[in-house]
Amino acid sequence: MGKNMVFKIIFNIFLLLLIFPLFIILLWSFTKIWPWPDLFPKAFGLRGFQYLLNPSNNSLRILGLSIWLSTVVMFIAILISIPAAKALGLYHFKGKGFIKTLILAPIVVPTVAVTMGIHVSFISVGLANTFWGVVIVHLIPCIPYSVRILTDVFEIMGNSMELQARILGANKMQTFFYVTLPMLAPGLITAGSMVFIVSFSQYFLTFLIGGGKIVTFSMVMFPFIQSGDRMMASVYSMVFIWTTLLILISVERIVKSYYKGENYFYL
Amino acid sequence: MGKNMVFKIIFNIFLLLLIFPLFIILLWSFTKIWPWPDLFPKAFGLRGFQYLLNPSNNSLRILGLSIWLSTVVMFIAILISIPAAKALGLYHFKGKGFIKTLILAPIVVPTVAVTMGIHVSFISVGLANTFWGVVIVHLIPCIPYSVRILTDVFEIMGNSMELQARILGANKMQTFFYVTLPMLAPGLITAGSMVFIVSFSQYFLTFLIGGGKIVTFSMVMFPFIQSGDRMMASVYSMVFIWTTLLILISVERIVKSYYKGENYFYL
Amino acid sequence: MSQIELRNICKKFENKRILHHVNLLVQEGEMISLLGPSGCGKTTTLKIIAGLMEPDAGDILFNDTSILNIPVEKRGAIIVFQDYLLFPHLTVEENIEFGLKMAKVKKSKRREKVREMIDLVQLEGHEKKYPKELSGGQKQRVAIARALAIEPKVLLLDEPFSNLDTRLREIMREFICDIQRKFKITMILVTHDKEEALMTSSKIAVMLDGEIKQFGTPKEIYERPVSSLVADFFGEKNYVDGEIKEGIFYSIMGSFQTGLHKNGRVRAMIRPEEIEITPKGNIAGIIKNKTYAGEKIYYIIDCNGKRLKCITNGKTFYNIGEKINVYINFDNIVFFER
Amino acid sequence: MSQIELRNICKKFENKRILHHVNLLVQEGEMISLLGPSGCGKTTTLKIIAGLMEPDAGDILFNDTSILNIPVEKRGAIIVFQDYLLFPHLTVEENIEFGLKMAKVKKSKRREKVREMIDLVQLEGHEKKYPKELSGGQKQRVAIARALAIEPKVLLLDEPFSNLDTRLREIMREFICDIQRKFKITMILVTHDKEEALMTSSKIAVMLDGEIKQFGTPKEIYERPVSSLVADFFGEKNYVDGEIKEGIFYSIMGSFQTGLHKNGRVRAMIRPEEIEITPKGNIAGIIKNKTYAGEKIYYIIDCNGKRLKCITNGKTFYNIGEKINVYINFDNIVFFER
Amino acid sequence: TSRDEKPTAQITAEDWNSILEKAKGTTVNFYGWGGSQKVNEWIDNYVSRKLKEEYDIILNRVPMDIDDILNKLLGEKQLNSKEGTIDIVWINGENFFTAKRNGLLFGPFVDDLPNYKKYVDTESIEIKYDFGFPVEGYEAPYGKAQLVLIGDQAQIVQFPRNHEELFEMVKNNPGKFTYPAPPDFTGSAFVRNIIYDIVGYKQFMNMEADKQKVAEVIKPAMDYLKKIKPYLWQEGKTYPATVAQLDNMYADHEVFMTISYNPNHVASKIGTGEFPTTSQAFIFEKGTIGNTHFLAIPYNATNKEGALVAINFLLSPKAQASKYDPKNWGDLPVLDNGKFSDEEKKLFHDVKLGEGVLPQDILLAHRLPEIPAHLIPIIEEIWQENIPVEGE
Ligand SMILES: Nc1ncnc2c1ncn2[C@@H]1O[C@H](COP(=O)(O)OP(=O)(O)OP(=O)(O)O)[C@@H](O)[C@H]1O
Ligand SMILES: Nc1ncnc2c1ncn2[C@@H]1O[C@H](COP(=O)(O)OP(=O)(O)OP(=O)(O)O)[C@@H](O)[C@H]1O
Ligand SMILES: [Mg+2]
Ligand SMILES: [Mg+2]
Repeated sequence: MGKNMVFKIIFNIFLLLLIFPLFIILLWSFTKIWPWPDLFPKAFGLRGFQYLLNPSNNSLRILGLSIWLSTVVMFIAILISIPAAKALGLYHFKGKGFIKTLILAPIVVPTVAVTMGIHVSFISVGLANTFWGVVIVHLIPCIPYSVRILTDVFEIMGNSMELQARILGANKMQTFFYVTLPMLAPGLITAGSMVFIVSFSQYFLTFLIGGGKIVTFSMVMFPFIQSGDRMMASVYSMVFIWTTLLILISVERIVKSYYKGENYFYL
Repeated sequence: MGKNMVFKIIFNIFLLLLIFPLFIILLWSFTKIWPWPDLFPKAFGLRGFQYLLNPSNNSLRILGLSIWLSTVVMFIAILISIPAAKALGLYHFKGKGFIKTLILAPIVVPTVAVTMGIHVSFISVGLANTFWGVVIVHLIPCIPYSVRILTDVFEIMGNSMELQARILGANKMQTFFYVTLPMLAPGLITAGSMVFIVSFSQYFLTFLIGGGKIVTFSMVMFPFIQSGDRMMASVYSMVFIWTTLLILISVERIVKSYYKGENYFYL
Repeated sequence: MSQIELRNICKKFENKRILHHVNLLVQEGEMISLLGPSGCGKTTTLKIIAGLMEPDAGDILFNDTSILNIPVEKRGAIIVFQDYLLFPHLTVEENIEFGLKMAKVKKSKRREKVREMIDLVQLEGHEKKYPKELSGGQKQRVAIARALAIEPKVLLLDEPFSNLDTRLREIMREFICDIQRKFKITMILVTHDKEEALMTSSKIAVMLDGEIKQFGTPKEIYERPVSSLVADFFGEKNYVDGEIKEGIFYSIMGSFQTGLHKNGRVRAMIRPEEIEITPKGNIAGIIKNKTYAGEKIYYIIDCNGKRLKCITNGKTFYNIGEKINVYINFDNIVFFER
Repeated sequence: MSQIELRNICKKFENKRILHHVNLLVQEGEMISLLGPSGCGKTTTLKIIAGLMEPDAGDILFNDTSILNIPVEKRGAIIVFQDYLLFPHLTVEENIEFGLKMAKVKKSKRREKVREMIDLVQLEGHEKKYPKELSGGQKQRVAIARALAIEPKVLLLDEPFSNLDTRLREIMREFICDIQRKFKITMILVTHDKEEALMTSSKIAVMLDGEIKQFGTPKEIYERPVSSLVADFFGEKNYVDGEIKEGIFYSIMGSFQTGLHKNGRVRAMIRPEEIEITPKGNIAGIIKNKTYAGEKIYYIIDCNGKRLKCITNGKTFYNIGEKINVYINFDNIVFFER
Repeated sequence: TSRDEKPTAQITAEDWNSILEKAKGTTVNFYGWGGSQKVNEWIDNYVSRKLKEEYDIILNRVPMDIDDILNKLLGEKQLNSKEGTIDIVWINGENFFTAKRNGLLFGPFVDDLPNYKKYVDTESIEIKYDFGFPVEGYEAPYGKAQLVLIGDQAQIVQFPRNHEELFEMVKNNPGKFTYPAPPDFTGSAFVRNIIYDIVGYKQFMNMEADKQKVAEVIKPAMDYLKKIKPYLWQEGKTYPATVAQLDNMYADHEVFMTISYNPNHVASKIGTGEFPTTSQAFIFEKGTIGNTHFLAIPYNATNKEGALVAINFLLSPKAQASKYDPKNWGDLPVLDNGKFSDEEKKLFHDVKLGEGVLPQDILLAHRLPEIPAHLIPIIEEIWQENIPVEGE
């Protein structure tokens, strides 16, 4: 029991470390004055939320668009990643380790360096300044995350269950939907969450390809953070974080409820 | 066999998509003039590499420091993540899904918003402008990645093997080193790689906490990218990418060779 | 070298009770078998003893000391699981070596022991393979070798021979019994092979529905089962309902003199091998079915409308439809009250 | 409703040959058993038939048509694996329903079939459980039910009863045989239980070292094994080396008249159950060891320095050290040339 | 050379009315920094509304940093894409120079704007040059900024009038002052201002980019900064990385002074409640650095007419006065006072100066020109070498 207590304490400290910053941000989003050594703000205000909710600057509409955009990116990224991850996870071929690393390159390649070329090509195929252009460009830094994570899952999971399904008469599609997908569930949630976050936070790529036609929430948030207006930065961060968390939690819930039981993997 | 061909073709296209941008960057790093519709550069030059290799601007020393810093961050992040991921992956408790999502918050919380407070606290405990200060601040956006990835691995893997080890007389330490760690290997490589990349690419946090005292490669690279000097940007990106890839490949190799067989998980 | 005692162990899964006041006392160095139908709670019992699960109630004592709070690795009770649980990242050799390595045995000694175990489980040539490259029986043998290598005080075997062929199974069984005797290991064997249980163990516990229904020597269990459920555990039986009055058993098949002195409605349990087909038999019957099984032949005989299963040695043959006589010695028959 | 033919199937793993020119012809609707020591290649053979592995050489024909290029799901050959491979994310019910769902059977029909299967494998009350909540035997039953639910043309069973208790095992066995006969399923059963093989199958294939050494009816295999290795497969035997001269077998145990007319150095195979302990016996011996096994008793008898294993029914007892006579009918003895 | 490439000469030929006509019902995309709530609100509310009412133009503000805008335009230029999304871009300094040199801008256009000709002092150095770069009609002035120091009157009795007084004050109040480390824009400007205060500014105006030469000239200033270092916040071991951070430290009372390149900053911060109401802007006797920010039209703007109309509106006394109002933004006007009618003068006169803000005339009287852009990185480098940050 003593062991359990230690675990609980550590766990709660951990939790606190996670929640504390969010709490501070929440506090700041209402704070007018908070002199240095004071433990609590001296004066509160609603300037930030008033601005956010003011229809003239479209913040909420932009938020909606961003959620939609990142959700689309999430789905497409997952769709592309599953076959790629499966090939990497299950088949053996020379240079596999190298390719598994290379796949991370798009995260590393400082987006700017690549976008030099990308922007030009997007203009030439008419994707610049369009929703789908932004979706495609978001996929670049997102896919490495989902591919790598799902590769791991495939590696550990193997394909014995898929084979079993085939034996029982399932064709490829059925195998995919009834076996592969549900068994991937935990990996899908993680990969999907990360893709959503990476896409939702994309700032530069959206600027470049969206060209101001596609404006996302991080684009309106970032300047406030940079300018050091703590109240505004906090209000936007708050909305940003909670939106993301809410969406990720719904993703988790939906996937879990769709595939019922959790942790059915191990003994 | 026809199926195999299709697979091979898709695979090679995929590979090309990964390698092509790297190749373009390589080309740019030697390119003086490359007028738009031309397929190849018109004039080459070595200005970029001359600058990079010029000892007076310390680029290589900085590169070394960056690698060291990110490696340290990688190890610490992994060390912290394993127990956290284990708790999340194996134990059942209320609100687990929520916490698994919450753990991603530090990626979402725009680092800047948090750093508002962090910088001041770091200064007051004397961590600002120090190596360890930078390491600690890098851990913030890195740990969510490693925790989530390892959580998945733990979830799928279960703890039956650990229990088996305990039954055979292994104490906790032994179980960890002889069973948990090697079985985590694929997840460790992915998590480690991502942490390394995220840390290696950190720009703003390093700038803020390093205070110019701790200068990393991304800090010297970024201005070139921003200023649009494509040759310099490409040279630095090149070095950046290849360093990362080399290190990740070594990580992969080392882990794999240490834990021998690959893909021993499935039937 | 440990006495094991289970006291009133209870265990529920999701409010379905699995173990219900299980009591069991295994003496130091004794080897007992735990028998029971699939799903009755055998594995659960072993897991609780080894410390992989906590009981909801009750206590476990090793040498009269409660071990509930002792961590798994200190209990010294080794389980060989039904599903092996070999370390997938270690070779056969390394799997077998594992326990020794954990106990910090010297390398040269470890090597020697591993060699020895590999010889005993007949896995020469497979030392460097990973578990996924082994056949079912090979995996099972590695699991056994891994457990035996550390010479445990308490050994819990969960159907350890289920995937081995007859020959190997006999070899392994003998080998384990040898070791058990030599090192005075306290051992609990879960098996579905009644012969295995009867032959190897000094006592047998029959578990049904999470309770231990009978615990006794093989002879006791075989010859004096406390209920037909327990008896069924040792092969299919014939049950004939009837009534005993003054020592005579009246039934559909006729009336027979017994050695009993009680009265009342009873059910006679007649083992298939207790029915002898012989011209001298006291009951007439017709062969209804016949199954060849090598050294023996199974017959189904209709006696007055009651179908009896009967096992004979493979030396004499009767054809389906043939009229025969059977002899049953009712002196040895077990009667259960109804 | 398929004839299966294996033609010269070869398979290597990492340059170690596992299957070596395996030939096998299973008639439509026939049920055969595949026997062999652990690690001989039984599972590999089944996997190749089902299409989970490609053979290195050779061909597989269903109804005289090569199926090597037919994908797994079109072959209609269902395997029940040694390690079950239940879908971890589906409940018992859903696992059993899986094949039907894939075949797009109507929901109401599926329901009905699942109910029926669950009843047959006796898993009522466990329908909603996930595989990890099942005991070993329960998992095995789900695997069997899942395979049978789709009424396959070809059924490959890899030790399907290994984790079931005797009673269940008999029930399941009978049940499978019924279905097999009813739907004329072509079936290959891998088992380690010789009785199971002898009783259920119309033919038995004995596989050793990746080769099929003998393929024949149970009676043929049991009574006329082609080698002692094959014979060993049906329990431990006594082997007595000697020489036959003009019909008389000379050995350490004495000389005996046989029905044979050949000469030469031979090895006599004497089954333990062919040795009868009887005062009328023609060989003198001393009881050396005795093991109780319920309905039978195992003795080890020393006859002139040759130790013989002997099985008797459990009705008469002899003590260790007792001098007895044994009778062996050498007319029925199998001799192998040496 | 950009002059030769002047893309659309025909627009200039049209008369203003037809431009107005063409602009009707169109949308103008205004790209620029979006980090200030007040600025955003002023554009979204006042400018937007007025343009709609008076010209039937919809203004769409897009918050985008100038670096990103330039990258975007460079990419489009490479393809010579004619269909840009930006109609107006908020720009100045080196970015303007880059844009102009790469032919990213449309122009010259300022002479087409009636309000430019009517109200702007076209000969003023601040209008003709932008950080030393000739404007040549490729950008129209938008507003003026000037470096000011901001102090808390509750804590400072007498604001320092030059660098020596600053030193005295800081020495007497150790730890209560600091400045953002260059290359932070404001921090860098503060260092330049100290240099001006110590060695004067004229010599820099046409100095070449020779590090040794510059180092020699500014040595006294560097010595001063070294001297003051131990009395700074955290004993000068570390500096705030951005001016935003310094502002926040000031707001939190950790320091008693902050710096801003926007003379009205103090008022808006008091307005939002972040700064104490006792805050007051002040400048040195010798003056402080000022610059002008501009509006330009990208070469590929699809609604150049709308852009011209919008820019013209922004150059109207009405708009400039509204912008000058600290309640709205508080940015210094770019129009020439001498060209106003009385009515127009009144517009500015009626603007109630924000709390703590210096009046426009005082500022204009103490305004020093910016150093040529190419010298700035050199000075920043020298600062970094001389005033080391301490750490491990
Ligand atoms: N995690 C669980 N959740 C719910 N029920 C469980 C769980 N684990 C086991 N059970 C149930 O507990 C009962 C006993 O399981 P146990 O594994 O002990 O059986 P067993 O006697 O070993 O059977 P077998 O001979 O088939 O291996 C079974 O009915 C099983 O379904
Ligand atoms: N992936 C593999 N790599 C190398 N060897 C393998 C691999 N899979 C199986 N083998 C070997 O092939 C042989 C045959 O295996 P198989 O599983 O067919 O045996 P089996 O007859 O089913 O045995 P059992 O009765 O023990 O299940 C074994 O010796 C095994 O070690
Ligand atoms: Mg069990
Ligand atoms: Mg097998």
